[in-house]
Amino acid sequence: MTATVTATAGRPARPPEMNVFLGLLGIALVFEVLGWIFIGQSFVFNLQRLQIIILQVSIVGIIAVGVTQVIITGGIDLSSGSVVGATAMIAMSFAQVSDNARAVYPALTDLPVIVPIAVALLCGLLAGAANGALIAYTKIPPFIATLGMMVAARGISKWYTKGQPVSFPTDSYAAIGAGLNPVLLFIVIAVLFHLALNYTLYGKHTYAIGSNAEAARISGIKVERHLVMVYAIAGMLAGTAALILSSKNLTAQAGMGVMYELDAIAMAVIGGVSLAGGRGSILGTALGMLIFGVIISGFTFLRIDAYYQEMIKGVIIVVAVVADVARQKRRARMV
Amino acid sequence: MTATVTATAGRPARPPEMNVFLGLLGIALVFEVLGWIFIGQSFVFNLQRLQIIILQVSIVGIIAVGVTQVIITGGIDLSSGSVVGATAMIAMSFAQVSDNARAVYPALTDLPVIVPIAVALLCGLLAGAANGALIAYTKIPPFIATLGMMVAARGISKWYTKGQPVSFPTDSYAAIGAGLNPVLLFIVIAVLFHLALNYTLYGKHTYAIGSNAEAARISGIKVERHLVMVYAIAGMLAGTAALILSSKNLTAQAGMGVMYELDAIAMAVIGGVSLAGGRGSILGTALGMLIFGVIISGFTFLRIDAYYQEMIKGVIIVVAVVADVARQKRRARMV
Amino acid sequence: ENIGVSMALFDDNFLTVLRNGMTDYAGTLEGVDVQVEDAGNDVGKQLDQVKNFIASGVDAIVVNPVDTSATQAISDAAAAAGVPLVYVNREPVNVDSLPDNQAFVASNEKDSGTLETLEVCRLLKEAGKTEANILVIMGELSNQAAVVRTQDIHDVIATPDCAFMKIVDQQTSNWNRDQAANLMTNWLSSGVAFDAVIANNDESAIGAIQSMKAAGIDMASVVVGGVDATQDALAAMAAGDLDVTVFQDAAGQGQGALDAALKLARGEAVEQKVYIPFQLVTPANMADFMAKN
Amino acid sequence: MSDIILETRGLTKRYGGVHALEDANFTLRRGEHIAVVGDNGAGKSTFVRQITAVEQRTAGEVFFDGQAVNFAGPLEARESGIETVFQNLALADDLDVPSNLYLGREIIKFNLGPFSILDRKAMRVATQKALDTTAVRIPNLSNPIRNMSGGQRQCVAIARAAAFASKLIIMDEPTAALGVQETGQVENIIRGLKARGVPLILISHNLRQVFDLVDRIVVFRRGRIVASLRREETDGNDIVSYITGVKGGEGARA
Amino acid sequence: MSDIILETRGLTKRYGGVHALEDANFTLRRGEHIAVVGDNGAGKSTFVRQITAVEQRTAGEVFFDGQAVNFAGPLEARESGIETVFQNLALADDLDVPSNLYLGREIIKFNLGPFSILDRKAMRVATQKALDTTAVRIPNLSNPIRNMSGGQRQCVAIARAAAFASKLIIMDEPTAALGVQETGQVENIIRGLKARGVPLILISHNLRQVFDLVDRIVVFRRGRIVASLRREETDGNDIVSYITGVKGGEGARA
Ligand SMILES: Nc1ncnc2c1ncn2[C@@H]1O[C@H](COP(=O)(O)OP(=O)(O)OP(=O)(O)O)[C@@H](O)[C@H]1O
Ligand SMILES: Nc1ncnc2c1ncn2[C@@H]1O[C@H](COP(=O)(O)OP(=O)(O)OP(=O)(O)O)[C@@H](O)[C@H]1O
Ligand SMILES: [Mg+2]
Ligand SMILES: [Mg+2]
Repeated sequence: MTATVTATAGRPARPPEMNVFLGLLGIALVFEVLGWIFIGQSFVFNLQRLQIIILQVSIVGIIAVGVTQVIITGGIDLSSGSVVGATAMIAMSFAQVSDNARAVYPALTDLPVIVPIAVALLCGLLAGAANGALIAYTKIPPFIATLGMMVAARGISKWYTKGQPVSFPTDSYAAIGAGLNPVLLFIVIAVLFHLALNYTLYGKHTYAIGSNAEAARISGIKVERHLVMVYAIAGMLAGTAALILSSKNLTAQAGMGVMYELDAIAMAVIGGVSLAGGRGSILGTALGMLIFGVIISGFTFLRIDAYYQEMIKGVIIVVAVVADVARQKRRARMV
Repeated sequence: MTATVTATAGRPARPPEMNVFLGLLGIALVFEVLGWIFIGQSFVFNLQRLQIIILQVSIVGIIAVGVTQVIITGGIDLSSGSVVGATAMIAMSFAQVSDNARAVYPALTDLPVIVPIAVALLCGLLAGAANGALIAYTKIPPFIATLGMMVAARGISKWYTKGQPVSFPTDSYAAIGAGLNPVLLFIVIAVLFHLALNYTLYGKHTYAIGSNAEAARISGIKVERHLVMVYAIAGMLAGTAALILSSKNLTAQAGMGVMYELDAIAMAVIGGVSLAGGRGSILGTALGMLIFGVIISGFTFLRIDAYYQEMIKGVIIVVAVVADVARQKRRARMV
Repeated sequence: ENIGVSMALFDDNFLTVLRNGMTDYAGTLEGVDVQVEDAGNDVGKQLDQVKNFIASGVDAIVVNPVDTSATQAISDAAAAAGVPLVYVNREPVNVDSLPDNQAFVASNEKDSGTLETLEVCRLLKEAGKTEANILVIMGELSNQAAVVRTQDIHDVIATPDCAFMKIVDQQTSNWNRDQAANLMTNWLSSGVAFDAVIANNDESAIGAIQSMKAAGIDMASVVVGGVDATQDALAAMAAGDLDVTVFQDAAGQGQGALDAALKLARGEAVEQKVYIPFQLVTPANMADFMAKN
Repeated sequence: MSDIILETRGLTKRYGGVHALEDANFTLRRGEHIAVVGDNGAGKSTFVRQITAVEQRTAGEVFFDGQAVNFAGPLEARESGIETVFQNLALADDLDVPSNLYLGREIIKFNLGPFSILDRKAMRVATQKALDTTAVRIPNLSNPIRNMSGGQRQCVAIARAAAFASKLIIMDEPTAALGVQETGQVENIIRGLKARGVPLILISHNLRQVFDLVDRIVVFRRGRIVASLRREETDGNDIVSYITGVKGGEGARA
Repeated sequence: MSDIILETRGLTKRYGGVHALEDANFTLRRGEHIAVVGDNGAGKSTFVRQITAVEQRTAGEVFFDGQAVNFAGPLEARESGIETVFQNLALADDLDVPSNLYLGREIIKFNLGPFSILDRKAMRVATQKALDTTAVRIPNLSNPIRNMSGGQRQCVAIARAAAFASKLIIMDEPTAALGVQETGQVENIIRGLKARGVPLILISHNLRQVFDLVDRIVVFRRGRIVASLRREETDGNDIVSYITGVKGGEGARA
């Protein structure tokens, strides 16, 4: 008599990213159909539109890549938008041309482009490392640490030039964010971090900490050091975003990046990253980002009254996550 | 032979609110000392200042009472500021005087004050209930549900009068938030909710859900219904805040309440409410609120340059929470 | 004297110039101490700031109102404490019932959008258009200046003279250059045909210009208007990209307001209503404004 | 009134491709105490989760007290009389012992709907009594559960189920974390339930305990019920051979 | 080299007013296997948490491998050779079995500092081997630990400790959640450790198991060590009387 083996290894479940991808297709389809009905043209089959769909979200997308890792560790980063603002101001002030009567540092104009790049990365890194150190060593909730940084960094950006915008960058600085460069940079960053999260020690430890920080610590992961690294990298990515944003717009202003943090978080969560930590992927976040891009372009495409757009956007954020949660629950329950 | 009983019942530990209170005293003391040094006058012993200290935070304080319960259930409410904005616009439009050329509803002017009050409470209640229902029944993270509501409600407030401010309320409406009324209303609300959280079923279930929602459900608590109630009450308190705010300022504006949600959350967390859920008190939140009030007034008192205020405020938020966390840890470890 | 100043918001380019005009001027005066607060575009916060000033015993208060319809409560608070008050830049709703020790130094926001749109209308006519499609880029929808300036556009188009202009779409950029640039690219990708872009502020106009240039559109064929006459805007005008902007003497307003506040504090008489007009800026007269904002 | 209090027919639960429970046919008579044994991952807890509606079953029927039931959740199961001690103790960590014991059925001093006033003193006194039956030593009832040892937590959960026992009690490895003395006490509680005629399903890895306490032993193996034996007609070695798969065929009716 | 691998002198831990551990004097020789028994809340887990520096002790000294040690945290304890299976299994719920087994000591294909490339295949193969020693049946190694039964989780934790055993292993109730077969396997693992000469501290409520496996039995009662007896010089009843307080005085040197 032998016992029957009924419990077989499960076939790999459909990855959650698939759901997000289907959601993206669905939303695009809706705009496509409405487009033919109301505007009489295609939404999707328009090269220029496809470009702007990605272009307009790729800067926040870069932030979202950093935020994704932070959320996977079980944390959150509310400071990224403000860090973008402060970093843009500071970096841009080292990228001004000499024939600008009001340069922030008249003695430091026409510097090689590497200077503002280094400044931006460093500023972002420092802000992120400060977040990480606070969270890791004082054990205060990430929500609070990064809220404090959010307020403080916005203060810095307003104080830096007493609110004056910083404009007139050198040509080489202006080239960073020109054309489709933001998209290319996003893709490079996303691929790098996809690899890092899936195939390296860095990724494994990031997921482990988000899943059970105590277990990770007992198992010998240097949780504190790792958290500082994760937040520092997220800050550096915010710095990168500031670089591209100010270059693309040829100006840096104290109000830059307001609300970017919430958009970035929403992108990640729509892409299936769990706010409880331990679960999520860069691929999901990228898809969440594209959903944002499609929505923004779709609104303008359909000439929806600006007054309705925010309401609809709020609803779409919620519906996207509701749909994802529902699908995952159904899958877990039945199959 | 009898075994020794060394494990005795612990004497009740110092409540965490005590720490917050000491923090409050400390901060006030710093301003007092600096005041005598730099300004040559007392910070604390100035009736007018004491009034404004409480007055300027009591409206956000009312929101914070609602947010405190939400956080105790393990949730968060990012929508309260936007709900304040939308509710203020809508309520105020039912409180306008008839000799106003630009009344939103020219046919509905000079209404009894109960109408706008009911409208405000209802609007807040509905927004909160929508949050709660989404969170309870679709199981999406509170962060996302209320983020969606935040965006949507801000959209509503901009759309409602296409951005036009709504002004010229009736005298009875204007009386609601006049003088020290906001403070009185805050005190009444805070006391009521202190009692509700500590001595009623409502409070017990709120803490239980935040502590272990699964256990609460299995134990027979109607978790979903309770969550809807908690968020609805939080929404209603935001509606109350909108009422007082618009009455106090004699106007309602689409941009009202921006960032109030973060201030309210910060007040609660500074007051010892745990973002993980299950722990915290209204008393703590009220103390956290006073810390905010003291800081804002102290900055103006010391004539600190506005450019530095935000930076310092960010730092203080963080330091307050760090200090609280550190003290609690030390207490747990040694005593 | 101690003067408390509550600004509507700090991260606004125009108001920054105004604020700096005020503080720079204070620096040249003996014994005048100016404390500037940021109301963060929050009417409630602004009222509280005024009360904080009163509690701290300032000699006079300058308010740049977040919302001109919220000034009644502010006037009441200052009047109750007997502290002189001066409104700056935005005309308060209670302008006709101000107490004796209150005054205002402001511009009429209605003028800005009207000047801008009229000039765009003129340029389009000059180019021989009999039908013109307009794209409107609004500022933040909850902001009063955005609401008024947008209304101005509609009002001008409603006049028979400019009725040949037709708004094909109006969207918001939240005052923001980046969002305006994205918005314009989205419009371009939809193939919207247009002859002019009217923006609520210069930043938005510049964003639209950048996108149009990236798409290879000849800027001579499009009329673009903004408001503020910022340095960036004047540079864009010099490059032939921006056709119209509107100047407001921000620094002058700041100075004027501070002067009025000081006089009130000393019990001297002041003119209660000082209107500072908006001025149209075109390539023809832009040189006059280069050093101003 | 039927003699059968609980019956399952073809109860099945799959998680993705994992067949955690397959076609379980199980019967429990009034007053009967049954033990469920089986290897780790055999599906015992899964079985309990389906009966108590913590999860929704994939297929099959459940009859309770003579009626086909389809509980929407554990609350309904409990309201119709099934008390359960779950394997992952369902306790609210931040609350103290009385609050946990009375969670969801608080004693009320003054009825105001959801805002009813709690009778904290009454709950405290009753809690002390309920705990005395388990002989667990908890120095301070007002300490949050978070700070209790594994055994102390377990005793709170068991005391809760026993105190509110009605039509059926299910215990999933109730003594796994308990010391010698507490285990003895829990076994006494179970004997008390037997005397009161309350039916019981006991999941346990401790065969000594199983043979001491129950009338019938049901063996799970790889998601299936492979044996259902009266205590008298079997012995430890026999049960072990079913558990390990040495004995046992296609499945048995429990 | 001293014969003693671990010694504690006057080890004490208080939580607020709760004296969880008082003046514990304990000695473990190289190669020796010791059982720690005692009622729930007697302080056994607390004792372990102090040795492994999961918490910081209130007072007392710990000597490990001949030196006074003052580990800053569990990581240091582990790095100096103490492997522990904690009572509340320290597993990362969202990760799969190999990731958990190798948590903190991943096998690396290519060293790039923190961005070193993982050798996932090697870890998978080694994991399967390590698990085979515990005889637990885990259908799919790539399933996250979250979906495993209590016993399966326990086996992963034990397999981890056994696989990396070095100077000392501590197991806090390792078989509490385990089935008959798996318990047997874990006991075999422990015998294997004995044969390899790896010293062990085993916390267990199962006296049968304790007498089967260890050389010496230390009894905790109410935070104190009340007895330390060689297996040959005692029996089950004797131990029970110490546990329950019938025997045992002011404390003993373990
Ligand atoms: N949520 C889930 N998703 C996927 N598989 C699951 C889930 N829950 C349980 N399983 C699997 O179902 C099988 C049965 O698990 P169950 O918890 O019922 O075992 P058990 O008999 O209670 O074991 P133990 O004695 O160890 O508690 C196991 O193989 C387990 O891995
Ligand atoms: N963090 C804490 N705060 C307060 N008291 C605690 C804390 N941790 C443990 N205790 C108390 O210390 C005592 C000893 O607990 P411990 O967990 O060491 O018991 P144990 O012997 O391991 O019991 P078990 O066999 O049930 O696991 C208990 O009375 C417990 O309530
Ligand atoms: Mg089980
Ligand atoms: Mg223990």
